[in-house]
Amino acid sequence: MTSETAPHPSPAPTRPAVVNDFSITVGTINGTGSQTSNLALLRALFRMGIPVSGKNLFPSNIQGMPTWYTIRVDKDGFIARRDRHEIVVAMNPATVDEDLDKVMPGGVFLYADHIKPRHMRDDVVTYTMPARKLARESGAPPKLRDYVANMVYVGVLAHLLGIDLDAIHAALRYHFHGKEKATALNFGVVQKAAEWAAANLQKRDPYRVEPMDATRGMILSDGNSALAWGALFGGLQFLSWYPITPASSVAETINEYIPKLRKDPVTGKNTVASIQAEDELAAINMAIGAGWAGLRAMTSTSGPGISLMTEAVGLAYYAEVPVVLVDVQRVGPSTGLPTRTQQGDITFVYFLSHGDTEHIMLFPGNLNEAFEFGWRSLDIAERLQAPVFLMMDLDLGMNHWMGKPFEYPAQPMDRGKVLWEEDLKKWAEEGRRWCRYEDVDGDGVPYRTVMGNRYPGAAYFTRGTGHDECARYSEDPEVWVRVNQRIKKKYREGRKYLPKPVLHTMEGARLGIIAYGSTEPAIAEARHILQTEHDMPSDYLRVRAVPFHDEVGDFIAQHERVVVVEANRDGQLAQLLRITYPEFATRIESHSRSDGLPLTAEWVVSGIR
Amino acid sequence: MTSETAPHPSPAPTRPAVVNDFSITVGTINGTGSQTSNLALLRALFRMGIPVSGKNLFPSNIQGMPTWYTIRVDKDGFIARRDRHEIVVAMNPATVDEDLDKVMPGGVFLYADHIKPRHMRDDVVTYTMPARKLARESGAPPKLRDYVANMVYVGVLAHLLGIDLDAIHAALRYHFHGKEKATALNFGVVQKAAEWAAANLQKRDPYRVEPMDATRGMILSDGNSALAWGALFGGLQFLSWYPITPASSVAETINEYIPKLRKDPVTGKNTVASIQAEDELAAINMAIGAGWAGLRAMTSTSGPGISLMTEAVGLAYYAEVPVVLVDVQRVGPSTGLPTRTQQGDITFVYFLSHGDTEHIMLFPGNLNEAFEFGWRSLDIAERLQAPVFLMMDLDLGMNHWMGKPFEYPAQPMDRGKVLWEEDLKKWAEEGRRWCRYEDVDGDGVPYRTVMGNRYPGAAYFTRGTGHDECARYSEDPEVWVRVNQRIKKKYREGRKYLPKPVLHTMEGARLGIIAYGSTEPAIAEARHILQTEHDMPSDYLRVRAVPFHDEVGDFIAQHERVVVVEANRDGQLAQLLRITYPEFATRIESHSRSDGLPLTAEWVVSGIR
Amino acid sequence: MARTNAIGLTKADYKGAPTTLCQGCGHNSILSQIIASLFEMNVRPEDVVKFSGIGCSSKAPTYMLSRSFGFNGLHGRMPALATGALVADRTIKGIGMSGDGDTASIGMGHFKHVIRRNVPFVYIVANNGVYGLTKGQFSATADKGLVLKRQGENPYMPIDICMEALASNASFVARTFAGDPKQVKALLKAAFHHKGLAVIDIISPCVTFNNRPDSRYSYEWAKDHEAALHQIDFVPPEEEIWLGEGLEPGEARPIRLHDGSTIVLKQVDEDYDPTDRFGAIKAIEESYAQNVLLTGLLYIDPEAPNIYDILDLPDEPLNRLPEARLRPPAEALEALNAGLFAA
Amino acid sequence: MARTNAIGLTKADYKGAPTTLCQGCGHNSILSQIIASLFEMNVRPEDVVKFSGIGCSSKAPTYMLSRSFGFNGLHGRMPALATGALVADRTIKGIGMSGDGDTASIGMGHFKHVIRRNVPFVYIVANNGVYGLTKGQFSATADKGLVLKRQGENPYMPIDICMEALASNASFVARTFAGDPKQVKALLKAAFHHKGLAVIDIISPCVTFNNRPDSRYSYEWAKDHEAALHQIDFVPPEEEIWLGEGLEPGEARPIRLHDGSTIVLKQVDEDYDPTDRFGAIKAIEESYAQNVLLTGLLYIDPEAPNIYDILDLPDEPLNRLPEARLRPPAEALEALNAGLFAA
Ligand SMILES: Cc1ncc(C[n+]2csc(CCOP(=O)(O)OP(=O)(O)O)c2C)c(N)n1
Ligand SMILES: Cc1ncc(C[n+]2csc(CCOP(=O)(O)OP(=O)(O)O)c2C)c(N)n1
Ligand code: SF4
Ligand code: SF4
Ligand SMILES: [Mg+2]
Ligand SMILES: [Mg+2]
Repeated sequence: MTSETAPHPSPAPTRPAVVNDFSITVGTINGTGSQTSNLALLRALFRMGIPVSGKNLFPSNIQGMPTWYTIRVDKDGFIARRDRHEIVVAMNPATVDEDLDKVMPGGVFLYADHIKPRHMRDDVVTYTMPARKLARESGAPPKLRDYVANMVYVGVLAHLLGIDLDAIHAALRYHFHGKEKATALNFGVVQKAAEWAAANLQKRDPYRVEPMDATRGMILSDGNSALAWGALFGGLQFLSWYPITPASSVAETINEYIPKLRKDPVTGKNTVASIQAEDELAAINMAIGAGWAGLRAMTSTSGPGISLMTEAVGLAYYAEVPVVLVDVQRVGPSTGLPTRTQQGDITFVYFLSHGDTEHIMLFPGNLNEAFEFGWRSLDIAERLQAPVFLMMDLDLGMNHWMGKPFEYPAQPMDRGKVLWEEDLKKWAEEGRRWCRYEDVDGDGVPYRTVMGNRYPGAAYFTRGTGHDECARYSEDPEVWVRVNQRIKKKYREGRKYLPKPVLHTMEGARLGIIAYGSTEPAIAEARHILQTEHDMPSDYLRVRAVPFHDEVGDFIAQHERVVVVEANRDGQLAQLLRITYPEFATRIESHSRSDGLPLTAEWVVSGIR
Repeated sequence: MTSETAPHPSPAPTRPAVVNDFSITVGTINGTGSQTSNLALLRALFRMGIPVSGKNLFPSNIQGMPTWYTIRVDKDGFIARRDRHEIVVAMNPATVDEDLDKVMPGGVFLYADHIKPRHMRDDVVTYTMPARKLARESGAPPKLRDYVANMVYVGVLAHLLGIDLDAIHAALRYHFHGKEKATALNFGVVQKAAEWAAANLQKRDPYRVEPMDATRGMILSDGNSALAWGALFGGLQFLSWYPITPASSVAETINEYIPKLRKDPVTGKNTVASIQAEDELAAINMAIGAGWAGLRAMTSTSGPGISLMTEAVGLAYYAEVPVVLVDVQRVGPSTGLPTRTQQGDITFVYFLSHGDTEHIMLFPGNLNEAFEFGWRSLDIAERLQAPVFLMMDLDLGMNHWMGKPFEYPAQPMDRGKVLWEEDLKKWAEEGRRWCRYEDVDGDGVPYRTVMGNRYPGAAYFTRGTGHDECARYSEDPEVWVRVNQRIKKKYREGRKYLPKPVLHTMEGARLGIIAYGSTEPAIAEARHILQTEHDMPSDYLRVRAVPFHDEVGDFIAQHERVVVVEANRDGQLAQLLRITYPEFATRIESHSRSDGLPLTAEWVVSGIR
Repeated sequence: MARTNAIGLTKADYKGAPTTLCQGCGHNSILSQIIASLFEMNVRPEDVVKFSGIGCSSKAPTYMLSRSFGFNGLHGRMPALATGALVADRTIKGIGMSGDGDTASIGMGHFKHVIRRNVPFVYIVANNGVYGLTKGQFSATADKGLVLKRQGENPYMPIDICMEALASNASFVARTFAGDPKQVKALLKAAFHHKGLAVIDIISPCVTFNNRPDSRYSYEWAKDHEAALHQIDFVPPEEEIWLGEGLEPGEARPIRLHDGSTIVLKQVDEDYDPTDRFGAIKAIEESYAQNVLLTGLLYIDPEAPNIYDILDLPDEPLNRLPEARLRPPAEALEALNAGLFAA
Repeated sequence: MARTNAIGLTKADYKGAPTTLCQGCGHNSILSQIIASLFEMNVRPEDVVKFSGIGCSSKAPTYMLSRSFGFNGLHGRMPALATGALVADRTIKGIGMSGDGDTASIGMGHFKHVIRRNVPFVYIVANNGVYGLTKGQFSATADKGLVLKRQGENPYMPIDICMEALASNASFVARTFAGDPKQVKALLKAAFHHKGLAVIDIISPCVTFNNRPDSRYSYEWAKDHEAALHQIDFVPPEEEIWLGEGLEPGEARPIRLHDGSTIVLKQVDEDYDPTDRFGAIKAIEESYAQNVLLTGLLYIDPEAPNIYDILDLPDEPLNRLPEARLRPPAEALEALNAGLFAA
């Protein structure tokens, strides 16, 4: 790297252009509205047709603490988090030095001129910008100055990188729900900043963007919203929740959209009952009451909330009550890192509650699956009369992802084996006896009636204590064995209702990779690197549900080496795989890490090559 | 079987005598004091030097429901539960018919004459007894008649089987804490009943007892009491609890014995603080507060309570707070069978709480280990600064077992790495810096100070959120990884403080059996049967702690076939073994069953031979 | 032949499995009165749903109304369970049965919050000052100074269920005594017709663990110290209010409920206004000072909005709405997609 | 040079890590007053321990008293955590900091039961009517009808922390307002010296999510509507009580605490007796009717037995007892064994 002498030392501008292939990280102070600026950048790049992702690294705090936002721009569509930061923007005096250290050699460091870095680096290109001055000149009221100051870096980057100002304008208009005044104020600053940059900065770095056609027909959203909408289209009827990061926005989005999507076409009333509970114990017990009474019921929370729901989940398991539990995973154990991501609740949830249990988990891997599993989980819960865990995580739930427009549910609602008055009447006419927990069809799933069914004999008494096939109290040892073995069978047979794993193959692969959930982009990129740089083609099975389909065992059987990649400390899915497939236990290799950040492709590769 | 004609058809009395080798089952109504009669029988047999066990099969109810008590008498010392009932006593009109069905062919059926069986069997010896009449004649006040009526079968059996009346007298005196009046009243009935039997019954069955010398120096007690005493001798300082079957008697025994054992020799005040909490959430959080503040802290509960403690256990794990959780397991999931036994919380507890965790479990296998682990668990918790689960079960906890007199703790209390004022002073003089979570010794266990230490710098702030080695709040990814890997190391290295597995070998064994906890007697008997009847000598490793010692892996490595026997549906310990030893996953066979009853040797054999 | 009510049912139609509670347990008397009140009110068992937590009291629902749906849930969580279920069908009326352990210890938070939500069901606390099912530990309502076998002396002040309900703005608060079946029945009827949550604290002696005459929860003490605020009559919507022979209007206070039925309080203390929340608190305070067991309808707000008002649900049972009313049409999804930020 | 107190410490000795709460957050003012009160009372930070649950309010203890032990526990469980810890050392005084979400929702049961146990610590509810840390959802103390961004309108009646404390027989109940630092400080001092649990409900505005002037939890509303019951002075044990210049004895009410210190209430409403629990309830009721924020020491029972009395523990710290006083001697085990049923 050569370096100039003035005004800031920086590398020669003669390097070849780097187009649509870098990351921008912005360091700001939370509570200063930087999210607006960052989303404006993200959306504008996306609008330009370039694959992007945006990840917010925020503190467990409301105002005044450092926060970072990283946008990855990648022409090949690899949008996992990276540890490399080509372009770093510093808006926070408290972190300017560490922000500077973050820039990769040859990268760009852009900072506001009211900030004074303690040192300088001669291996990066440095620009300063008069953020406060331009904010002052914007005419924004003093209260909003910090906010609009963040628009300055948007404008400067627009100029430096070549981001389309119209796209930024569109992004802002979207952000402000079409409100002209706010849009104009902010866009004015962006424009001014871009003009200022054109007049005052000499481009000395190689990074720029160019329009592409790689995002056409796609949308940008976050996983929690997608899930919320999916649930509303799934006919959700009952939601109970207690606020917790990173799950709150599931419930808040549902609440926001009930008036828009779920006014009864007949009466104009709400067809979803949503209750903010006093705690998670209440939330799950309410949801169980609702599920039992025939409502499509859901509760949304994160790890600490699941922990509190433990006892009730055992009740739902054994009394066979349909209910969906959304677990937007954050870093545990304990309160841990409430604003960071992890796939850390897998073994915990699988064995949740005292006594013998094994639970159903669904792992959406992208925005569209978050939507789909949002409705499908309700079907599965009612079909199998069981608690179903929708295992989200903070990364998928709260960050912005690209996706296809959401697809209308492919099939009518599956309400499972519910008998109403007319059904019981028919059974009676056919001389069939109904008992709540009888395995009539041999699939382990009994028929149920729900509260309100007035047919003679429809009512039964539900309990978490021992009961026989006719729901009568029983302490009989044989009854206990029979009922619990039947439940076990229900879970085994019920796998067919769960989303199958997704297989991606490569020519000549002997290596198998198993992963799940939000690590999808890191795996995709890692496989590319393994193939192109290490000559290691791989097959990849993305697991989407536990208990495992037979395809998972087949996949392991077919590969000499199987690496299970996950974002937790202990290799939790690998543990479940070893239990399920003891015959392959030794070929299951675990590659796992939990540091609160989404996995990077580099790290995935490091454990495999 | 031949049969007589009158008065009751029954087998010929010419069969050879069966001495000290049968089971007696008594069917009564709960709330009628039959426990006194049953214990009198049990203790008298034990006093005669004959190996015995007594198991109470009681309903989840206070009064009026059927309850059974089974005493096994076995000259060879095999005292596991059996499905065979040689002698059945019926005192409950509601169950007389099923009680009669229970008697093995050739066995004895003894019933009170106010009870009318609907049918009779000609393959059993039947006797009736005038229980009510004798009770009436006893002079007992009407309120106590039902109670003393139960003494009648004690006297009749004493005559029929040859039970020493002095031994019964001693048993009653013990039961009534030496109270002469109660002893005399009850013993009077026993005597009268024995006399009546001598005068009126002709012995037609082969069963009898003879004094032996197999119990000399032994005591009879229940596991919960043993544990309670062990904890008190372990220097327990804090107990929080919430009533729940079958754990309540742990706390109630501790409370009863605080005045006897734990008055401060200096001040005469209590040195244990015992609090009945408002629920299990409070109980565990209190115990964590106490453990954190330097008290030897314990909370006792059963499965539903552990479920409610889930969140707090994660806090104790990650904030590294010593605390002992006693889990007297009953049948789950959910409320399940509250008065039946199970080893069903193994995988659940191991993975308890969201995020990456792995917990320490101790499995006492008999009375003396219940006592020993009662004190040792406090040492381990403080040594490893971690939650420790003392995995009891209803069978060991509430039933009567033979044992050796309790042994005084073999070593001084291990308070672990606690630094008081003088310690910190010394560190300071040596120029050593203390930080709460620093791995000074390379064993993963940091040093801690406790509340009240006034030395400058002794205080630190504890939290369940991310923290660094000096207990400072941290969201740094590397810090998270470092701290959690260090904790993992602590658990790995800490295994040396846990009770080692116990190995029993047999000449020429190729079969290995792994089991734990209260199944000990069934395994011992099963091994005997396997060897003598099936020519299958076996080695037996009784696991006493998780995480596993290396000896467990070695044992598996050394045996071609390893059967893991346990009292749950899913083979939970086998699952943990497969995770820990993937290289042997296929040779680990699981033989498990959960029906609420203690395992029988026959059933154990059935899955192995 | 057994007597039938106006809808042709006999009392047997309201029965459940045979009780397994102790003979003489107060909970059994409560069960009888629930059965009697529903029978007399001509309520179809099919229109009732039962909930409970864990305890002897919570086992009780098994022993009544076998033609009704029921859910015996978890210890302390009955209020939450009932809330979720009752939302499913507004045409069903709920009876929740809990104990003092279930409500005043582990369930305290839910008790407070179901009160805030005013979920329309009859919340019975079968209050015996003790944990029956776990064999006799102190509950949070036990008298200070009470001595129980194996437990020693209770050092804590008791929780008063009615006081707690009033503090949190309950819309119906009553106290009664299992040994006063007439009053229990009348209050149950009133509670059953109340628009919101009706809390009834029923002193229900545990004959096995807490029935010594010095205990406030014993039959003897309660009988000797009961002080009824009034005599209560319940008049269904279709009947005319009849204030009783020779009764001056001022001597009886009618309270009209949301569904047109009426509670008539007779022999009332002139000063006592059961719609005055603060007056109710005062009366409880004074009852302790006077060492009496104050019973009757302590407080009622017949019009407080209930959870159905708040959630704005259709009048029909939510659990019977067909897919067409639950799943928005394809156009709604198109609109949603169109509203997202697209490339 | 910074001013030192009688034990030679400066205010800085009472500080913690720099606050990360929002500028203007009421919780910051509370922190300042805790620091000031301990400084002025000459309490060594080493003799204090801090507890909290989860929330912005519960994060606050990090920002004071870095020389004190502290434990930031789980959401809603602070009372239980503090109970367990405080038993370990009677010579340490506890300060528990909680929020309205932490106490009135998830922690309601523990709040009630720590009151019953009368565990001696200062229980501060930093009450802002909202969930701050999770970004602005309604808490159980939020005004009915309050409209918040993204949350809509709150349909539920609020929980009143002081009313709840009184209903459950708390021995010290006060309400104050973070915008009235003098009163906050005086109440903190009194609470610190109280023998049992001292509940202080401090209205502590959340400037980010619930500070609109129409909210009872805003600075503006609270300032405009504060009605102080009295002026409070705290007099430590060693000082003489001085009733103030020209003050008639009847105009001031001294309340003697268990340790010899005294609370002096001045400018008192003649009729208001802070040792009359029922009067306190009445005053709260009336404050709502009058639409004022009633502040001051609402109720105190200076002599109610605390948990140390109840548990009968040694006066020395339990956590410093040596093995010889914890492990019974070998003879005790022999006696135990001898008492068992032996063969
Ligand atoms: C989570 C949990 N903890 C403890 C128990 C044990 N338990 C069963 S009933 C009961 C107390 C019931 O007391 P109360 O509600 O007063 O009912 P009562 O039996 O007196 O009618 C307890 C603690 C349980 N079932 N679940
Ligand atoms: C078990 C659990 N549930 C939910 C949360 C999320 N949570 C964190 S703070 C908080 C609310 C705090 O509100 P409050 O106590 O009023 O404190 P404030 O922030 O308003 O001061 C919640 C629900 C959590 N940490 N743990
Ligand atoms: S133990 Fe008490 S509460 Fe339980 S059934 Fe018997 S009398 Fe009733
Ligand atoms: S969000 Fe509200 S409660 Fe939290 S720190 Fe900011 S102002 Fe305070
Ligand atoms: Mg009770
Ligand atoms: Mg708050």
